[in-house]
Amino acid sequence: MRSILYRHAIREALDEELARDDNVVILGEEVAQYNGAYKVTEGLWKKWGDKRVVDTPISEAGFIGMGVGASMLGVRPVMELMFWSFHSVAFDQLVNNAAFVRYMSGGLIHCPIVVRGPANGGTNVGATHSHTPEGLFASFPGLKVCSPATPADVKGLMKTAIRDNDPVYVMENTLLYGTEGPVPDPEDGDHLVPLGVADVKREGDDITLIAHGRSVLHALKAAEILDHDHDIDAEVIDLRSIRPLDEDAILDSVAHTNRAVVIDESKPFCGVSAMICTLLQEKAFDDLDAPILRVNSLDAPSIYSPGVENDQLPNPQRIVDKVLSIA
Amino acid sequence: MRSILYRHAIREALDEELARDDNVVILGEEVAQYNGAYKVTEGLWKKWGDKRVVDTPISEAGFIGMGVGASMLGVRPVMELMFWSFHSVAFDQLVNNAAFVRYMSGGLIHCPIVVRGPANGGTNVGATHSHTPEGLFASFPGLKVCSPATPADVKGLMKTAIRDNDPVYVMENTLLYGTEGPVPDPEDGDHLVPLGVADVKREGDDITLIAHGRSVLHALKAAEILDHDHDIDAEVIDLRSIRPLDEDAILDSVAHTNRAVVIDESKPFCGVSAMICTLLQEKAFDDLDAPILRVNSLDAPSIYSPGVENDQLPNPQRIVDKVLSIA
Amino acid sequence: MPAKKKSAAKKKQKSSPAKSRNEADKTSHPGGPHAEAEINRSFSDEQKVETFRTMARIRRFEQISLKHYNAGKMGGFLHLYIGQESVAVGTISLCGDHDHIITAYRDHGHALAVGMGMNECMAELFGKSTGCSKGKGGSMHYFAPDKNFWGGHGIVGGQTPLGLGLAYGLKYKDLKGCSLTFLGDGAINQGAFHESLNLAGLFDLPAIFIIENNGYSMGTSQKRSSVYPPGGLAQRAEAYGIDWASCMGENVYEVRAVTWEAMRRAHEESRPTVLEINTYRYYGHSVADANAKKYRSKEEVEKYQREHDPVQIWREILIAEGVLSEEKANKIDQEAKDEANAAAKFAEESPYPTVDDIMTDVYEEVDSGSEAGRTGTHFFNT
Amino acid sequence: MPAKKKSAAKKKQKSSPAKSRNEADKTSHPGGPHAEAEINRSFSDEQKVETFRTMARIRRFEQISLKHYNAGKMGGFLHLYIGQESVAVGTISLCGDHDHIITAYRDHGHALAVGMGMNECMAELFGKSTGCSKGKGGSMHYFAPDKNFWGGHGIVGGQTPLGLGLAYGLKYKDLKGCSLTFLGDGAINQGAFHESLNLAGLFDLPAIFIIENNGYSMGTSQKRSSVYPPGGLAQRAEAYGIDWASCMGENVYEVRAVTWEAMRRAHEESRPTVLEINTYRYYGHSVADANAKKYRSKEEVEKYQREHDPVQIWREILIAEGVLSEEKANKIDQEAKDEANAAAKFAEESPYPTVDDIMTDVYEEVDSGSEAGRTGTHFFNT
Ligand SMILES: Cc1ncc(C[n+]2csc(CCOP(=O)(O)OP(=O)(O)O)c2C)c(N)n1
Ligand SMILES: Cc1ncc(C[n+]2csc(CCOP(=O)(O)OP(=O)(O)O)c2C)c(N)n1
Ligand SMILES: [Mg+2]
Ligand SMILES: [Mg+2]
Repeated sequence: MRSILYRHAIREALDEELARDDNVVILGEEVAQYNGAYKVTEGLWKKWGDKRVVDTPISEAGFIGMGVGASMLGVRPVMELMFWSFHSVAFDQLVNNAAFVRYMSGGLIHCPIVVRGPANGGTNVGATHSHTPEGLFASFPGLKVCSPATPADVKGLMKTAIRDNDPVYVMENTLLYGTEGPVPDPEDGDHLVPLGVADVKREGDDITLIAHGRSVLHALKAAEILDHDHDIDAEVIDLRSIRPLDEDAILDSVAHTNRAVVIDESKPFCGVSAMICTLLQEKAFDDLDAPILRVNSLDAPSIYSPGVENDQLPNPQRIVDKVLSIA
Repeated sequence: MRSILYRHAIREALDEELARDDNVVILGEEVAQYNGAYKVTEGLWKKWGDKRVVDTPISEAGFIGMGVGASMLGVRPVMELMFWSFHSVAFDQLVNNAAFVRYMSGGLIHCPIVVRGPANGGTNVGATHSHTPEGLFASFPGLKVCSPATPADVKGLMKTAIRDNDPVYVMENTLLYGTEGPVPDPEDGDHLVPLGVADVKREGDDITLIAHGRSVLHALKAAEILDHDHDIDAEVIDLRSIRPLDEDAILDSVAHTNRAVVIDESKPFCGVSAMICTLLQEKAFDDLDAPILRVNSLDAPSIYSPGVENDQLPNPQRIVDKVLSIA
Repeated sequence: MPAKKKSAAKKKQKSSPAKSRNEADKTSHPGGPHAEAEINRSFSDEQKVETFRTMARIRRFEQISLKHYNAGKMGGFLHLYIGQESVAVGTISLCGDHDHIITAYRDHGHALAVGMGMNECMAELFGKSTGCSKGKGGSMHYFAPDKNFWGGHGIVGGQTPLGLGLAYGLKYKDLKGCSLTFLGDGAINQGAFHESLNLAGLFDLPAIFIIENNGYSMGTSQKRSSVYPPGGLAQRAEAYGIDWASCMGENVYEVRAVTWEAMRRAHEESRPTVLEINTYRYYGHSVADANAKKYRSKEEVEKYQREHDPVQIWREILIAEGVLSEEKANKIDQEAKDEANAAAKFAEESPYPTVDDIMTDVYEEVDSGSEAGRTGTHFFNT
Repeated sequence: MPAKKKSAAKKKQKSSPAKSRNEADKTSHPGGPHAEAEINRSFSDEQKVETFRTMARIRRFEQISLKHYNAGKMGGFLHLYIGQESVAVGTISLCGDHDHIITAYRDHGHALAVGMGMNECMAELFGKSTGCSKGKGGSMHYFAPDKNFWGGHGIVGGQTPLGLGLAYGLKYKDLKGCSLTFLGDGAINQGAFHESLNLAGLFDLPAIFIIENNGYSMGTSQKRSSVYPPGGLAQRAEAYGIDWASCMGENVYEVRAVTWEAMRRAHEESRPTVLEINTYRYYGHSVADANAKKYRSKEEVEKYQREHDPVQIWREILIAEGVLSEEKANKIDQEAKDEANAAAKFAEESPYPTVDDIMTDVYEEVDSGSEAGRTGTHFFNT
């Protein structure tokens, strides 16, 4: 299979969906003429023109709300947040209007909007620019959230998100944009990854590592070290979607391994990792031979310093240490 | 001890702090001339005048940010959000500026702001007006959050919050404003309740019910039913503060009862309840004789209908049922 | 709905200064000078009477709601539209197939003006499953997308980007229409509104923002919440190179004439407008507004009711024009009252949603049982 | 800092149209007409030279930062202030004890202008514990509250309510001062800014909002991001009854004269002002701006540098005035360069924060070991 970059996998997804459905429109800051702050939309404006790929001013509340309104009329906006961190200035539109309009209208209205962009730390941009809000948004019923780790997954999930009739928030990662991986050729048919299906990225018998986004790569690396240095055979589950969540995949794995560590770049108070622990202790209580442990970012605002930011984030060594403490 | 209303306990706290410190100023929509949408600030404008009690336009981002800025200069603003639900339009100021300015300045600046207002469902005001964001804010390091259930606690915590040098978000409850309870007489000295100290509202041996805010009242009611009808002796822990969190109180109780149910009006995905379960399974793994179960609001946007909204929320019967399933 | 006619374009149209009823009486047409506007000359007698009927129906609907609210039949808030009827009815009377409406929580008037039924509206207030939103939205959240009505929104100013998006959608789909986005005089100080104005001006969107200036946001008079240019709240539009106008809202002709200029601009030039329509609410901010009688004087309210009541003014105009008779007007009013009472009965007798109903209408994909709706866990009830 | 003198009040002062260097040369004073403004007549020779020194230091600081950024010594973003030096330096040269400054992420110029040292600033870029924010904030988050400098803020527009709050705090504490809140031409379309303007006007706050219009927000030219009145971006202030002015930013005298009017209004009348100061950035939006050469032509950049370079203009003015000599200017520049290089060395040799340091400076009460900081669990590391 051909191998392409994560960023190009997204672009390919957008390009294919622009071609498939006239209602799809890309909007965001610098997505058109500038080709995207992270070059995700490179070439799309040139190819699709002013109508389909649209630059916006720095008015996230205004343009995301505009997208929600347009989506109610059947337009299918795919909105880029240059960073998901900028959700904070558009929060009302994201959590009240997009999430609730269907419910409050008794199902009369649907809101097929996609909001996408990077959500991660690790690039030394400090606390305001390093939010990882996947758990935050997943806590609002009405929203769907996914956080793909590989080029194939991001392409397949992006296309699914665009076709979904509910609001879907896709959390990418600037540190993944440049990573490469196999992605099916478009000529072999539409590559779609369903929301709500986790992926076993590595099979193993001794412990389950549960992760999403870039943490999946750390988990895989940790699994290698555990195998090589400690003879521990870890299974790595990539959640891919946060909501809907593939509970079965998690429970099945832990039923087999009886131990789990959750890796989640978010801060430890609440967040996805807390949700997974809660689920497991409730639904797999008797399967568990040890407490589920977590590897999160250290519980402080994200530090700038390139000298230590990596120590604040999950990394393979922290995962290995955590596993060894319960395995 | 004299008994006063929850709303009056808050007013008394504000009044006393206005008297104690010239830097304390109350700001918010309708807090002055109108006496507060929920009459919490009744009489304060008349008593303290235009400088100390200030009406603002409907510009939550603007005036909360203004409060943050003023607090950096040493003013101690106590800002009312008419509903905490309106956090969504001020989110950036609440989670970036208030929470992070101290960190990003390497500790040079502090931000002694209090934001207060009601955060609850149960009053048939629908999805946009029924947010319970205590877990959401507690997930941001830099913030402190409390959610008092009784008149004495709300008075004591409010006064502590105002004196605290970090941002403190106090979540009240419109359904508690009219509840009455004993509150120490001001003549007997300052009544302060520290942040980070939970309160055992009922002692018991068989199971621990962990709650905050109005859910504490449901838990107490459920404990009575359990005692009376099922001979189960439940301990009720009122968290009071969400962050800082009194982990010891929770762990001590569960070490004794070996079982717990968490009651939290927030939605079940993430939220405070998931955090408590996560803590317990990690730190009290061997103490637990059964999974920790949760009673949350049903996982949909908050419904309007007065006919069924109460069924969406935690209530004593739902707690009893949950307890019986594991006790 | 009237056939659309083009009227002469005026770039920055400021309506003539407020006229009280007495002044209006002095002009030649009993409906005042705006009655002669082209859009009003093509306003058929039948349509005029229907307009009166809608206003009477709103008034009666609100009165009957109030009665039942006070009897404890509803929860939450009830924001009455009484006093403002001519604004929703006058503006919406101009709407064609591709004109769309969105407003805030004070939405009953707009709902009835777009043609929603009293039964579904009243049942929504009672929180019944027969309500327009199945009892899920309540008073603040009426919707009727089939009638181009997109809510009913509770967060002040939060609907303004949505209204902008409706205009965006129309333009995107190459439809000749516009969006009418209603907001209050207090709502203009929300950031989202400002962002929407810049976007509307920048993208040349057919978006009309109608500030219903009823003088107060809750207990705060307009002067205590906003600073604004000499021309009033709508003049803020100049900051975004957007056309604007302001007018008195008590006379349907005036509301229509001024709004039509904006609609024409939207339809023909795909350009936005900000309108300020001055009006007044007779009751408190919501029925729960305990201070309704404190922040403004009884005299102020009564003077307005006496001199500016929109239902009465329209009634008198139509009678003076010979389009309506006293008897016919009374009959329409009686019918409106009967209809509202019947709606209350309907609402009362309708069932509440069930507990299971709480969990539907969250995800379209789940409700429709699509493949996407069946994959993974969408809900986390424990 | 200059002694404050009252200058004549002009209500709505619009600066004379942009003058290029050549035009300015034609006026009698070598510094152009604004050199004759009262506030500039009381500007001592020594202060003028110091102003030049600060501008030269900013330029050199930025150049040396760029070099080390490109050498991989820093992380994240680096938004250079080169080209805009006269704006921060000119405005801040007017500040007294109770005047406070806050800006966005392009903050190095303001930081040096308020008197922060190159060492702490450079070390912050390197992420070292000797940085002004101990390496926690980085390039976008410089702070020096002891110098009335409140950041350095990364979220576009997010600092504007904080600046408003500084003005609120000054007024609350009865101090005769003002806040200078800097923002970009792209930032004016954030809702929080609009809310801040209404509040500033309504509450009569001594808040000055300075739009540094450098023509672009990232790759978007000003015309593609904003619609605005004929008078320019600052004229949006009229929507809030706020005074405004706009001017060219290349000449320190002009910047000072126009800003001083606003400061006087703030100090004497406790009224806000919006200023638009036209300027230009020579480099990309940040150093990571790969397209810096695509959205504007090389000619555009070079023409500006040739005709409007603020450091060069000020240098020539001071030489023409006889306040500075070529030699002295060169020496100052060389010193600035040496200082910046020394700062880079200092930064390079300084230690990074430790992993433990990550957890400090979150809660004041925890850091200070107060009772409140010891009660309950503040952090949840697992
Ligand atoms: C963001 C937000 N802040 C505050 C409120 C509470 N609130 C509801 S209506 C209202 C007053 C709005 O006044 P105005 O815009 O003039 O509309 P009117 O009620 O007069 O129709 C307020 C403060 C809210 N719903 N949303
Ligand atoms: C709310 C928000 N949206 C987007 C960004 C990303 N961003 C950072 S700077 C910038 C451009 C700002 O331009 P301008 O305000 O003109 O300031 P300048 O960079 O020219 O100084 C953008 C889009 C951000 N930091 N915050
Ligand atoms: Mg109003
Ligand atoms: Mg700019």
